[in-house]
This record gives sequence, structure tokens and C-alpha cells, in this order.
Amino acid sequence: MNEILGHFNYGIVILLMMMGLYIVIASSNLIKKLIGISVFQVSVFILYITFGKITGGNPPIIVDNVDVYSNPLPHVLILTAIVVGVATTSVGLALIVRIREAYGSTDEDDINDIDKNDNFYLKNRSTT
Amino acid sequence: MIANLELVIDICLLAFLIMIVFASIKITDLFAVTMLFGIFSFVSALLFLDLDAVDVAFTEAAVGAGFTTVLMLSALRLTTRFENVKHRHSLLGLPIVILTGAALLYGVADFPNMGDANAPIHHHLAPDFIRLTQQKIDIPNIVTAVLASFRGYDTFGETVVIFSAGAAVLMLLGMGHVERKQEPEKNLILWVVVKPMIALILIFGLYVQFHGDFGAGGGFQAGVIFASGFILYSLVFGETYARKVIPATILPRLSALGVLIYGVTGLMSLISNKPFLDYNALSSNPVGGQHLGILLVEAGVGLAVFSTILLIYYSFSGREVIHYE
Amino acid sequence: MIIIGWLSDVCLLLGGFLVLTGAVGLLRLPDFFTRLHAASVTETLGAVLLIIGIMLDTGLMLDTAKLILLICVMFIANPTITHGLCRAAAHGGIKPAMETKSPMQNSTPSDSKNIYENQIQTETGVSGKAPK
Amino acid sequence: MNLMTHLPVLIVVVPLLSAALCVLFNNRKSAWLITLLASFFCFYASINLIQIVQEVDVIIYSVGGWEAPLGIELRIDALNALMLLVLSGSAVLVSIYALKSVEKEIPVQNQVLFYTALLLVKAGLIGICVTGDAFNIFVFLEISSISTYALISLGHDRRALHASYQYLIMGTIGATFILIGIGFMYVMTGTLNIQDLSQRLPVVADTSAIRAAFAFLTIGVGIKAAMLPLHQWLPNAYAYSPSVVSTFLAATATKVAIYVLIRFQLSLFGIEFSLLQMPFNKILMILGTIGILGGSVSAIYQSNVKRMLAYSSVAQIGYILLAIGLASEPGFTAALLHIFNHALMKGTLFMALGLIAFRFASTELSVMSGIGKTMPLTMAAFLIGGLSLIGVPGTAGFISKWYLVTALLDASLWPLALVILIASVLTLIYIGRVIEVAYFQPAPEGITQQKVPKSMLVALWIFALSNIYFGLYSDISLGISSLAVNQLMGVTP
Repeated sequence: MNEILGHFNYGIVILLMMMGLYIVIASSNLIKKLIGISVFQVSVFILYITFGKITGGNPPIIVDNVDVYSNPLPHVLILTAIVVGVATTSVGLALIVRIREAYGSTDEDDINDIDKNDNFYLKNRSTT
Repeated sequence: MIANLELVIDICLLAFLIMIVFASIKITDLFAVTMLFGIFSFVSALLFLDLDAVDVAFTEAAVGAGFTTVLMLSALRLTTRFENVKHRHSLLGLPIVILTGAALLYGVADFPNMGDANAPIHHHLAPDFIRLTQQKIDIPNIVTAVLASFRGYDTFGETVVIFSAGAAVLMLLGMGHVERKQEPEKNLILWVVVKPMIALILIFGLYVQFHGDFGAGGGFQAGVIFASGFILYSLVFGETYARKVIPATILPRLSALGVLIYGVTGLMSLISNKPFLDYNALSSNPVGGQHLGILLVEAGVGLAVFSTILLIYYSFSGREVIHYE
Repeated sequence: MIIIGWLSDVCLLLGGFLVLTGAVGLLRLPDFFTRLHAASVTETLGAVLLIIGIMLDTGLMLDTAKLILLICVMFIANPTITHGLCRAAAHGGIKPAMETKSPMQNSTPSDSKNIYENQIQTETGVSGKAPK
Repeated sequence: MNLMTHLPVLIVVVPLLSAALCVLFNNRKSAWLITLLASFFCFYASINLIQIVQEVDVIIYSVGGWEAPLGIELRIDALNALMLLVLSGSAVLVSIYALKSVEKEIPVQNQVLFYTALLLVKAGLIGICVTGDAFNIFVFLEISSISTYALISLGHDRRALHASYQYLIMGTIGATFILIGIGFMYVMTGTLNIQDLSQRLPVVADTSAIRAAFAFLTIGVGIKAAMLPLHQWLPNAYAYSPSVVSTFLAATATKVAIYVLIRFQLSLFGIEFSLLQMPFNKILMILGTIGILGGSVSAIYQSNVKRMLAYSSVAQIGYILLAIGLASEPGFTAALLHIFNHALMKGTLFMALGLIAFRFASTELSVMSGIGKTMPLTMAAFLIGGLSLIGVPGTAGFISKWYLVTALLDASLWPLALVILIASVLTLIYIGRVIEVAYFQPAPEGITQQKVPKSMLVALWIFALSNIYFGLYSDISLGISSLAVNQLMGVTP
């Protein structure tokens, strides 16, 4: 029982990661892919924070009469990782906006088709 | 008793998260998915709070639930709202996903139990951080101490990451043109309520900036909150006015200035031949030097984050919508 | 002192009850506006009562001031947000379900959803395909 | 203040702060000048660092004055020094080259930001190389990646946007996998410092968590390094990005990822664990071989020369992986030599293509007919780079291939040596196609001698001549490589 409860968080977080990754791969909409990546990343953040938790611990802010603090290092790492995540998301969204302006679609399959046409056109032009 | 309660909350929140993600797989309306993602971020922030990570919870709430959602909505305005369901490769994804999940499960099997105080990570570095923060830095918030002093180099990198994101978005979208944009209509209730709210938000931002040594918060969260005040102003009163308050053209420079403040603070210690980011060199009293260094560095982070976030928002909102048939 | 403890308990219970009704209302009520009504009750009164309960329970310290500030913000912000949402919904063309049908006569929430989606398609001519 | 002792951190901080200065001044000319100066500074620093490393073996620099496992330490040994030389050397040449190329290819309003992003990419890559902290690698990886996405998207073709997006998705998944791997190691040992980890890992090496960490790190880095089944992002990203960007990326980006791979495998997990206990050496050899053949064959079928060279990069990464997979001293030496030499030859080739794109706004094979007569200097440099890529004696490419083949024969794997030979023939075919079109087909009517800016030609020719120089006098590159290998083999338990 203890073993199951002790690993419960990990199991759920892994499920979340799998779902996030599934959205990235299965969906062909660019924005939804990006949301999938964000879900995947946030799940990894939860994993890290779970490492740092001590049962009965306190937030790592020094207060009188408290001895047990949760581990501050994962918190620091994840603060950095959150920033990195939002940076990637914003660049990704900006790219999507540009892609939509250039291709008229935000659907990966459509864009691939258009790309193929472009290639075909280029090849034909080069032979003539 | 409290520990058990924490566990119950933890399980409930995780169940919420699973439901939210499951729903967002199913739903094809991207507006709804975006809102669900906002809720997802917010619930995970609560989870972080439950797991004692107050600073992380704060950041996730401000960034994930707040800014990212706004950004995604701005992007949706410029793109299409519905996903094409026909183009789903459900089968293609499954093997990779299952393989990854299996690898993760395999790896996690040997982990120490969650919350186990005897796990190696709680014995190797963490006690030193807690002890040294009290001895040499003397601020209550250990996370801020580790962030700004022990691992200040990482945080410098983080500031540069956000700066580079600003540069990247600016390169992609430009600063936007407000002249041709439709301004929001006048709404008296919003106008009246939002004015004091913005004042409150800005004061709160300053509080978070300077209170980061003592409680949850710091430059990053403060920057996001400060920027959100201006974003609110721009949403309610129209972007033309917002850009009069803070012109978009100075934002990249402010962001660069933030990075420079951080970097130059680090370089100051080189003058007395101490390593980069050694704040002890900043003052004759090492503890005072640490305080000063953390203050300066957090100011740099706050400035860089505030201006970059606002810049990214301007870039998205100033872009014109192109309609395709 | 005992009275304060009781008061705190009463506040917490009442707040909890209101939040619960809000949640039930959110699930059961037929259309956007009534659901929003349920949600706003939860937010404004339920949450504020809960905060007051906590305040009475913990006693006077610095955090009390923060909580009072929080109540002020909630009292101002929540009704405004609800107002904004309603206005946006009315602007977007959502009609209250009550006008045409009584909630008891099997009106489903999906009715209002459909109206909303049709509205979007006709109004802006978005090229994305609405799910059927 | 003694500048020399602070070089390990200054080599990262100077380009980072110069990037901020570029934005602050917001002027095209000064942005270029800042980029150039920062690049020269890095080059100067890297040469000094190499000299110091040859004397003292390892330079350790504790950032913030906190000792290693607590704070972040910068750790430079011969391997890092070699990478720094590759990075800063290419950065200098690319900066010289950038002035005219950027003026032509990049819209005016983006030019300052272009230099900013270029500096950030460079600083990020250098940061990855100097750091001795596992999490810090992730941070600097993201600095370079985010700027790279933006730079790739600046290509004039709309497919550049799509390529950049694909790279963003793949790259972010890769970075997150690295994050997972670091987390797994951290939870079992409680530390993030690579040196500290390498001492604490053997105790817990026999747990599933560490094996999973190993797998995630390898896949994550593999995506960044364009290891064969994970290479899909690379051809488009290289083919559609602006010339300056493709030159710099081709010369450096994937090599840094491979550096991270070597660092994780050898310094962190140790040869015993990573290459022999996990049967990773066999996997690497198989992937490498498939990469060599697959990349070379795909390259033959491309009509766009830039794309062809991108596929060729996939093949070259295959060589390096194959060499690492040998898990022997000559193998590692060959791998490091090839990292160095491949940067030289790909730099030359992409730069030459950039000059062609400068004149004809295209790198399709069809525009190159008769170019040997109209742009003789450019094409001659391309020829040198191509010969080096094939591995003709007297060029840098020959040295590393020679070492690789001897290493393979040492391990009595002669079928693989045969594969290298076949791959060389394939390389000959695709480079030969370009040469044939350029020298033996008549130029179209009306196209006469083409003028190209001198600064670009100078940069190109320095690159091209270094191919020959390091082909004839391989002492420098070989010396550092073997020193690095000795350190790697010695450090690992």
C-alpha cells in the first residue's frame, strides 16, 4: 500500500506525459501540437517537484521553529524550466502565425501537401 | 494528519489534471482547448503549492495560466479556431507514446517513495543549501538564494532565454501596426473598475519584486505581473493608448538593459579578481554583498521579463488578421 | 474566543455550501447565462466566506491584512469579470435558453452551443470546420 | 584583475552581453562590428584556453565562488577546448562573411536582430561546451535552440517557416527528454555536477532509473544531433535557412550535440556502463552505418545542392557515431578528428553555396551550369571542400577517414571499412554531379563573369585553405584530439 501511494504521483505524471506526447504526434493542427508539448513539459515539471517533496516538510522559506524543509533545488530548476517553456511556446506561436499567413492553413497535412506542390513546381521549372 | 490531507489533495488534483488533458485530446475547438490548458496550468500550480513549491506555483500561475493563455488566444485570433479532425494520425502516435511511457515506468520503478526523507536527493546538496543560506546569505527564501546566488549562472541563462525569445518573436512578427486596428468599444463598467485594479496590480508587482527574498516571488514573477497590468490596460482602453504609455520601440532596449544589468553585476566581481557572479566582492561585508547582488540581479530579471513579455504581447496583438476563403 | 471559533466554523460551512451549490448549478443549469450566474455566486460569496472563516480561525497577523486585500479584489474583480463574459456572450449571439423553453422541458445545453457555433461561422466566415 | 583566469566564463558572457548591446544600439553596422569583435575575442580566448589546457590538463572555474557540487562549475579539458576552437573559429569566419550576405538576404528591419540571434546561438553553443553542470547544459541548449528557430525561419522561402516549426517541435521534445534524463540521474544521486555525478553514479548504476536516464539522454541528444531515425528536421532546416545560418549551423550545431553525447557517455556514465554494459556501442555502430549509407544515397537524389549537403551531413554524423561506437582509443580519436574536419569541409561547402545564392538567389543544381567559368574562385573553393568531403589525400577529410578506417581494421571490422569505401564513392557521385554541372556544362546565354564581395570570398578561402592546411599538417588537430581521448579514457573509471 505504502509502495503504491509512494509511486502514485509518478504513475499519474507518466500518464500525463504520455497524453501530452500523444497530442503532439497524433494531432496535425500546429497549435494543438504546441499545447501538447506544453502539457508534456508541465508534466515533467510536476515530476521534478514530486522529487523535492518531503512528507511533513515545509516550503523552503526559513521560519522559526521549523526544521524540515522540502528540497529547494528542484524548485530552482523548474523555475528556470518554466521560463524556457514559455519562451519556446511564444516562439512557436509566432511561427504558427507566420505559417498561417504564408500557407493559409494551420494544418500540418495541408502544409505538407502545399510543400510537395512547391517542390514539384521547382523541379519542373528546373528541367525546362 | 496534515500529511494525509496533503496526499488527498494531491490525488484529487492529479485526477483533475488527467481529466483536463483527456478532454483536450477529444475537443476540436481550439478556443476550448486553450482555456482547458489554462485550467491545466492553474491546477498544476495548485499541485505545486501542495508539494511545497510555492515559488514554482507562483510562476506557473502567472506564466502558464496567465500569460501563455493570453498568448494562445492572441495567436488563435490570427489563425483558425477549429482543428481538422480528419487529419488525425491516432495510430502513428500510439507506439511511440507507449514506448516512451514504458521506458518512464521502467525508470520510475526504482525511485525512492515520494516524500521519503531518506532519499539521496535530500541528503547530498539540499542540507548544504539550507545551512549555507542561513549562514552566508541570510535571507529567508532558500529558493531565491539558490536561484540568484548558488546557481546564479543558470538564472543568467534563463534571463537570456527570455531575451532571445523576445528577439525571436520580434523577428518573426515585428512590432505590429496599431493605426489600422479596431479599438475596443467603450465600456463604462470596465473603465471604472480596471483603473484601480491596474494600480493594485502594479503595486503587487513591486511588492513581489522586492519581497522575493522573504517570501514567494522574485524578479521573474514580478515582471510577469507588472506586464499583465499593462496588458490589461491595453485590452480595456485600446492599444493606441497603451503604446502611448509604453512605446513598443523602447521595449527591446529595456529587455537588453535587463540582461546587461545582470551581466554587469556579475562582471563587477572580476574587478577584485573574484569569479563571475561572486557577490561577496560587491561590498566589504560578504552578507551585505550577497544582499546587494541578489537585489541587483533580481532587478535585471524583472526588467528583462517585464519588457519581453509586454513586447511579445504587442507583437501578437498588433498583427493584422488575414482572412482566407 | 469560543464565539469566534463558532463564527469561523459557520463561515467555513456556509462558504463550502455555497461553493457546492455553485458547482451543482454549473452542471445542471441549461444555458450560458444561468451557468455563469451559478459560477459567480460561488466566486464572490462562497470564496469570500471561506476567506473570512480562515481569517477568524488564524487570528490577527500580517496575513490577515493580505486576506482582507484579497477580499476587496475579489469583490471588485469577480462581478466585473462576470459582466464582461456576459457581455461578450450577448455580443457573440448567445440567446438565453429560458426565453423559448422552460428548463424542465428537456432543453439541453448543447442547444446553446450550436447556436454559438453557427453564429461564429456566419459572422466571420472562419474557414475552419465546425465539428458536427 | 587577471583576464586569463576568467577566460572560461568570459568566453560565454562576452557574446551574451554583446547580443544585448546589439539590441541596445539598434544599428546595423555597429551590430555587425560587435558580432565581429565578440567572435574575435572568443577565438582569442579559445586559443589561450587550448594552450592552458595543454599545460594543466583541466581548468576549473567555480561561478559565483561556490565550490563545485553546490554551485555551477565550468570545466575545460582538451575535448571542450577542441570544441571551442571549432566553434569560435567558424564564428569568426561566419561573422566576416555575414556583412554582405545579411545585407542581401535579410530584410532591413531584422538585420540587427539577426546579429543578436547569431551571437546568442554562438554563446549558447559555447556555453554548452564549457559548462560542467548537467542542468546548465539544458539551459544553454535552449538559448541556442530558440535563436536557431528564429534564424532558420528568416529564409526567404515559406518552407523555411515550416522547417523551423518542425525543428522547434522535435527540438523541444529532445530538450524535454534531456530534462527527464537529468531528473532521473538527479533523483538517484542528488547532484547535478557532471564530475560529482560520475563519482556517484557507479554506486547506483545497476538500477532501472539510471538505465532509463541513459536512454532518455541519448534519445534527447540524438534528436539534436540528427542521429539517423531522428534526423527529419535537419534537411529542410539547413536547406531553407539563410546562407549565413546554414553555414554556421552545418559547421557547429550538430557537432555540439555530439559533444554532449560524448560527454554524457564517457565522462558521465563511463565507457564501461554506456558502451559495453548497455549494448550501446552496437546500436551506435548500426545507426551510424545506416546513417552513412542512407544519408549518402538520399543526397544523390536531391536537386537542391543545399539539401544535398544537408543529407550529406546526416551521413557524416553517421561516421562520427560509428567511430564512437568502436569504443576504442583510435575510434574516439577518429570521431573527434572528424568533428573538427567536418566543420571545416561543411563550412567551406555551405559558404560557397551562400555565394552562389548571393548571385543567383537559388541553390538549385540547374542554376549552377557553367558556374565554374563565371564564378571561378567560388567554385574552386567548393571543389576543395568537395574533395575534402570525399576524402582525397592531402585534404582534411582524408585524415579523419584514414583514422576511422584504421580504427575499424584494428577492431577487425573490415566489412564496415568497406562501407566507408562505398560511402566515399557515393560522396564522389553527388559531389561529382555538382562539379559536372558547374565545369562541363555551358553557362546560359548572357551570364558572364559574376562579381562577389571580397569579404565573403576571403572568409570562404580561409575555410577552404584550412581544409588543405589541416590535411597536410594534422599535428594540431591530432594532438588535441588524442590529448582529449587520453583524458576521457583516463578520467573514466
